[in-house]
Amino acid sequence: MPLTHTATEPLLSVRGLHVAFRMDEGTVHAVDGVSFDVHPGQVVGIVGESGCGKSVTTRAVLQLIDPPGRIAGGEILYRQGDAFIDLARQSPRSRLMRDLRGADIALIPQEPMAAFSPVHTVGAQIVEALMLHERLSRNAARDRTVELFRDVGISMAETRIDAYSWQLSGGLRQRAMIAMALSCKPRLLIADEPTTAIDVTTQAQILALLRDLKQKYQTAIIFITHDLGVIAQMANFVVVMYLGRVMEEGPVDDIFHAPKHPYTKALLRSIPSLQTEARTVLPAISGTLPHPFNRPSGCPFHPRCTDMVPGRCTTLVPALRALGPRQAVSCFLHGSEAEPA
Amino acid sequence: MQLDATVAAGAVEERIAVASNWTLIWWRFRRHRLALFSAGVLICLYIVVLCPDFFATQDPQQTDARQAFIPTQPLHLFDGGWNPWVPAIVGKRNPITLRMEWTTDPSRKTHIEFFTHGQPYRVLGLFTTSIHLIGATDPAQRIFLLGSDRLGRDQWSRIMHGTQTSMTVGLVAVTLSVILGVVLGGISGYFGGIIDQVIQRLIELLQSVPTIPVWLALSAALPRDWTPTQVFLAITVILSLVGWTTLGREVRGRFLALREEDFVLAARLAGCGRMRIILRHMMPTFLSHIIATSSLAIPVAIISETSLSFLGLGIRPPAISWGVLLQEAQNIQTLALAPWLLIPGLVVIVAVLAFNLVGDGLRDASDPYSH
Amino acid sequence: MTRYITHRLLLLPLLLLVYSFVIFVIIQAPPGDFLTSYVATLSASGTSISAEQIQALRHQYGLDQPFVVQYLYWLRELLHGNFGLSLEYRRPNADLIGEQLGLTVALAVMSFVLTWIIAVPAGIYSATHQRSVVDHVLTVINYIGVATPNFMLALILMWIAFAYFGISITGLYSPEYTDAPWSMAKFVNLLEHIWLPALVIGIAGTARLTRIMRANLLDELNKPYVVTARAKGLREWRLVLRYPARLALNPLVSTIGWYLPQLFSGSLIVATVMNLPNIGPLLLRALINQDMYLAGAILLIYSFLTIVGTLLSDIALAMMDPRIRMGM
Amino acid sequence: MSRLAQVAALSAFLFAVFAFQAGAQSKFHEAPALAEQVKAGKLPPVEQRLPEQPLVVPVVEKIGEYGGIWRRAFLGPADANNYVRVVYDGLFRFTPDGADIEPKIALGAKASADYKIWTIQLRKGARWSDGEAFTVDDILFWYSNVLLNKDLMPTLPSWTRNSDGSAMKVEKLDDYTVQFTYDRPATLFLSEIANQDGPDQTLAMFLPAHYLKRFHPAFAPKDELDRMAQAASFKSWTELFNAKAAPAQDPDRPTMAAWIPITRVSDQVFTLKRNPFYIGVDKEGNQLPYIDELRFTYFADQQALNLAAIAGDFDMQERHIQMTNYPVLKEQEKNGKYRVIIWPTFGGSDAVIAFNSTYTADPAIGKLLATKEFRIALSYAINRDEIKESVFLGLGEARQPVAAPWHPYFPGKEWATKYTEFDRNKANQILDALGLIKRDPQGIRLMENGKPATIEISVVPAFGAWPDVAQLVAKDWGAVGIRTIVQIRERALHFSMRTSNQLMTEIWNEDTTAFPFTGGSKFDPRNGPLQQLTVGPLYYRWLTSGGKEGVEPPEPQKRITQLVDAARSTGRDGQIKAAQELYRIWADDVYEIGTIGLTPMVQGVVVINSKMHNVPTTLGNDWPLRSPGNARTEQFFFAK
Repeated sequence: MPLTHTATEPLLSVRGLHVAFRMDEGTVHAVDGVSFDVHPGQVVGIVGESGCGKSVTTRAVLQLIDPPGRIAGGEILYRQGDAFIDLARQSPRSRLMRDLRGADIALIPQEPMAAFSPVHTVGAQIVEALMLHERLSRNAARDRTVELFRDVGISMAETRIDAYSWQLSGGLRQRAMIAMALSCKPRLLIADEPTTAIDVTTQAQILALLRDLKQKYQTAIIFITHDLGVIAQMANFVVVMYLGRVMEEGPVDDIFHAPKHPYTKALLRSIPSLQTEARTVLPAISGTLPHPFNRPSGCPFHPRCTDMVPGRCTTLVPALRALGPRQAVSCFLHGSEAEPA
Repeated sequence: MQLDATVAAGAVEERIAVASNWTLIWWRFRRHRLALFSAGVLICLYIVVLCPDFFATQDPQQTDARQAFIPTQPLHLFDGGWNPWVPAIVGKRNPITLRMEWTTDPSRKTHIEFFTHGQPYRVLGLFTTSIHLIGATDPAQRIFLLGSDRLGRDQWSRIMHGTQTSMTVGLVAVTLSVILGVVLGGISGYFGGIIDQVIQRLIELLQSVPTIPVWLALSAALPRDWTPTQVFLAITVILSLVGWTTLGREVRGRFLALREEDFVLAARLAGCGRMRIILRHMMPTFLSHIIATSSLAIPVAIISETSLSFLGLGIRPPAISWGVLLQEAQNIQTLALAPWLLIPGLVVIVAVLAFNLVGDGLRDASDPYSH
Repeated sequence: MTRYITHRLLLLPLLLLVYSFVIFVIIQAPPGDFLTSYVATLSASGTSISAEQIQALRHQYGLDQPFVVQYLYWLRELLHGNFGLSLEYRRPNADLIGEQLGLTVALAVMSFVLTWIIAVPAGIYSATHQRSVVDHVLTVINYIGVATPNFMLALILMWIAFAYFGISITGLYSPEYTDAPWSMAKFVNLLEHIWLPALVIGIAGTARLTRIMRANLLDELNKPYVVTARAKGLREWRLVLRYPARLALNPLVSTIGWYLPQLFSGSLIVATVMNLPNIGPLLLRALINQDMYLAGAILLIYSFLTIVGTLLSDIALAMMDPRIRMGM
Repeated sequence: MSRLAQVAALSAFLFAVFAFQAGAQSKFHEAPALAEQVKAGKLPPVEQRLPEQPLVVPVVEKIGEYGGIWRRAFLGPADANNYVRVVYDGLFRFTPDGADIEPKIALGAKASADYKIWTIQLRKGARWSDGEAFTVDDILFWYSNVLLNKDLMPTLPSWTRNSDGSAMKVEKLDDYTVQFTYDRPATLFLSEIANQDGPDQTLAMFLPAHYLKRFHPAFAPKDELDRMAQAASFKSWTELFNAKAAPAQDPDRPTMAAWIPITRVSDQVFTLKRNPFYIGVDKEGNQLPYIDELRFTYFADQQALNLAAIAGDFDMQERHIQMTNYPVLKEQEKNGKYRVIIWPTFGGSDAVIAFNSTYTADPAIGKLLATKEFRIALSYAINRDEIKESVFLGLGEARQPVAAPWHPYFPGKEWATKYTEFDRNKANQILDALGLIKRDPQGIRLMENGKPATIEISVVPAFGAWPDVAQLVAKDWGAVGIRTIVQIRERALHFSMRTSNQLMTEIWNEDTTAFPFTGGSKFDPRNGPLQQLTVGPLYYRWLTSGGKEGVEPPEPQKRITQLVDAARSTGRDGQIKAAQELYRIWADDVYEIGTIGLTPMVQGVVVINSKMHNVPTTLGNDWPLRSPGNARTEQFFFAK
């Protein structure tokens, strides 16, 4: 049941995505029926605690899931011209995927430190992408890279491109990473917690930069984070995930001002805001995230849910239900149907 | 179905939550079926080490000129029902080539028994028994399951005794070099500075001196009146003297890395003594690693022993080791007459293989970052 | 980095001095001297040399001098760039070593090349196709390769060649070429013979190297930069070769220096078993016969090459890895 | 040995007459390669290269054909005797059966009636391999400048000594006649001369004076010599001279042998080519040798050498061939295109257990070792049949280390087989009678000091299957209550322990049994622990220090020294009598326990290319005979 939230055709439409990891101990359903759309020029924020499957979802889009994981079901529809291609059906090593990666869909990974090869200069790694997708000569690619560096606000760009990643500060590294991601003017940018590993001041600068660049390059962004504050600043549309399932999704205002799902509410309660009085203890979500092998029956959130209805919530899995034109939630409290077992 | 999996998973999780590091290692190790199987092989070999006489069919030094170069005698278990036997053989010297030639005598069978009485022996120096795993029904009859060598000694029994020597050499040598390596490497890595420099140069010196001449010199310098057994022990010590350097380096590296880690710092701030920090805090973090490395070092020691004995520089007859047995096979001409004398080589390969597989399995299992 | 290298080079003479003493102690450690073992050798055919003659020879060779005097004599000669005279061969040690050097190096280079051109691709394939049939097969071969003492392998191959083909595969040439001058035919003959010993010597190394390459590459393949590179849209094999394989090679490169002394010493046991004209057997023989200046010369060169090899390894590693280069 | 000497002189005379006739009647022939050089003017014609009276060498089967390369193997420079044995470059040589001595480079020899003066006749017109004349001066050069030079010869070899220890006199009678004068009867002179061919890297008794003078301080300026020595890394001129005088080390050094080295013994391939001036011809006047070239290929390992032999890589090789390989060699005869024959050794025993009668490290053991009855008991305890079957392929016979039955020195069957029957009861009885009655729980007899009787056999793995013998013997001795430990030792270690009186017993062979009076005979306790096994290093010290040090040897040992002295100055019959008595003492007192003898263990398994001819099927095989040199290798040839 695809949800439509705007009149425009989506750039990417994820439909009922399942990603499973088959391990010796059993199969882990890291992503379990996730659906959302990304429209051109829009920022979709995916939030959730670590291990909720947000990164895996975006890796699935790029077909970058390492064995033993694999896409077990669902569709990843990506629009090219007027047609949609189902990326879920493409072979990870296919020509099509390789052409998309870096050129159409780019990735800003989580840890800029480890995301660059330590034995190649940062510039060389960007030049490589340019030469590959834009068919530029080495010199032209180098000139482009210097430009890109300036664009992302790296001073002394000419010398910095010959630096190794470990010679750069965290902020510069992330800027360089952004430069690389944007090098081929992608239509979709996947930013996987781009600010987690860097300090707060730099974080703000990076977010500002991303916003500017989004305007400049007209790029759609999937923004993954566990930080609702960042989502508030960046996203147009929010997807809240828990244990591989979408709990709630909707425009950023609806999510922040009219959260429906108990999990969303709990998440929101846990962020400090200006309204919160100083020195109050922030309410944490009770309980711990269960082990992936130990997925609770019924609604995955029920063991930690304050509003849990014994019986129904503990045995049946609620399906995602559209509440309005753009907001949807999967919770029995909000009228979700039970998913077929 | 979903429900079942959930229940099972729940049980798994409960166990993981309470599992100690060692239990975790064991669980991970258990998953390597080859490693597990190899561990079984090693256990069998070490059972042989404990009491080779039980497995031997006869005295490994018993010679008989008229039973030289007997080929392997295949073991048959059934003879119209359970009645194990080996074919009887007759041999005579070829008058032209002077070679002992053996043929099976189809009219006769040598019947054998399990848990039979044979030559008495002492078990671990504790008590005397004469029960052997396998032996001819008629104790006067010799059987040669793996053939005999040029002096008519039973290769099967010799391999059992060789196993005792070679496996012990490997184990003892590695234990000693682990102790040396951990102590010196630990000191080097923990204290750093001049001590570290001195130990590091010592390691470099030891590593750059080729082993063979050191070996020659040391084994020649051993007291002359030592018996083969004493020489054997000394050689074990020498092997470990040469072998500790690699481990020493590794331990040092680990110590250097760990020294900077938060918990060591915390322990020091909390006023723990150095020794206590080393023993209580640092050691456990890489004990499993050391065990894995050691199990990979044992085969190296075994191959060293084999090679040196093969060159005639290591353990010497009448002591029996795999290397000594292989010395018989050094002679291509003997091999042409008696290819079964290569069997000890197979045993070496199996043992080394098993150690390597177990070592790799342990290493993978003990690495907390493995997936 | 230049400073670092200079520093290490300056340390070299001092290290060599220490080594020369250690070596001299080692070769002098066994009881008796060259003449004792010489008499023993002659005894095989009923010697007629008398105790007085032996004493005279001992004096002539300077073997009756105290240990320290002998060492200082040796050291003095070494400082004059003279490796001395072989007691057994009665010829300058430098000549003897020089004669064997060519083939020793040829054989070692051959086995080195075989090792690397087999091991690195095999390791890469194994790692990138983890748990495939080929990976399992390669792993089994590797384990067996590591587990088989190479003299065993030599013996088995020699025995097979002999038992089934009736040929002896010892030596590096057919007999007719052994002392023939160099020619195309002799070179071809050498190539026909050299690959087998090269393989025998290299096989354990190949197995070990494949295993290390596979393990290293598996580690590297899980690093985030591989994902980044993949997300760039690089072709898989190009990506593997350019990024993780390059990094996985680094630890191996650091062992390259260890090959240098091996190039020189040859594989002692295999060379002896297979009768290869090699420095290995020359050393073994010198040690057993207590031809101490020859053994000393070989060991000293060996130590020298070990030190230089370690240095070269460090330099190679620095060239491969900018993190180390910059850190120096 | 007077008969020998007379025979030698007589045969020399006969040969000379015969050779003279041969030379006068027929033209000589030569190898095609040489004929070409003659045609090219590089060599004088064959008639001028041969002496007036060439050595006429009888052929074993037939007159040979020229050509071919004789492929052999050697184990490096220490194996220089391999070369010495093949070329046997002596003035005289032993005949193939080893019973006689015949002239080779020399024309003949004659002794005075009292054997104090020996005259050697050289061949007129004989030439060194570089074409220079070979005359008495070459012997005098050796005498004056080598033998009497203290730097080169610090001590005189015993055969050159007068009874007072001074050197015998050597005088030139004319260019081709030289006279040796002793102050004692030198009855063994010819036997010694037949071994003065430069063995064991010593110098031969005739040297190319024209070549070596430039390396000798009597003829060359000292500073020039020092410069040459230093350039070759030698410390002194003596080292230089020794190197230059050894044919195997210096290809430029002319020799008289049938083949001359063109590379060195320290090379990978030690190559010799025919000597165009060799003095020998066959009875049809063909100059020898038949074979063009001799090629010794270096093997680092004896096993590899044997494998190559099995594969048929050698044309005639007996040295380093292990007897245990006989079956494989025999089975591969067809494939390898060779034949295998056996030359049993002259030696009386191929594995003897020698006892150190003066062992002092443990007095209780030492006392046992010195007790004759103890040794007798241990001799009875050995199951020789088992040793014969498993170590010697069933070849040879159980015997004590005395001369072979076909040899004049044979002391009689009674002594040859004395104490050799396997009789454990008898052994036990004797041991009981010695007071070794009490036993420990393992059944080991306790000595008078209460310790278990433990004997060590030291054995060197290099030369035979001796470690196997040792293990078999150890088992047998254990069975009569004497614990026996086998110590397999490196050669050098074993020898230094032997010299320092640390060995209890050892296993060696008795390979020069037929030569108890010449060379470094192992029976003479005065030859010391270098040659003589562990019979009693302290006896040696007593005998050589004039009774000041060491232990006084018992009567039988003293008697042996008297017998040796007597034999050196008595005639053939006296020597035979002395030898027989010596062997009876030897067997009676069991200084050594013989096990198996008269096998081909020591270089007695011969691999011969099917195409090679004139190799005798039986041969006296022993080191003093220089076998295969005494087979007259120059007449070996390849059939086309």
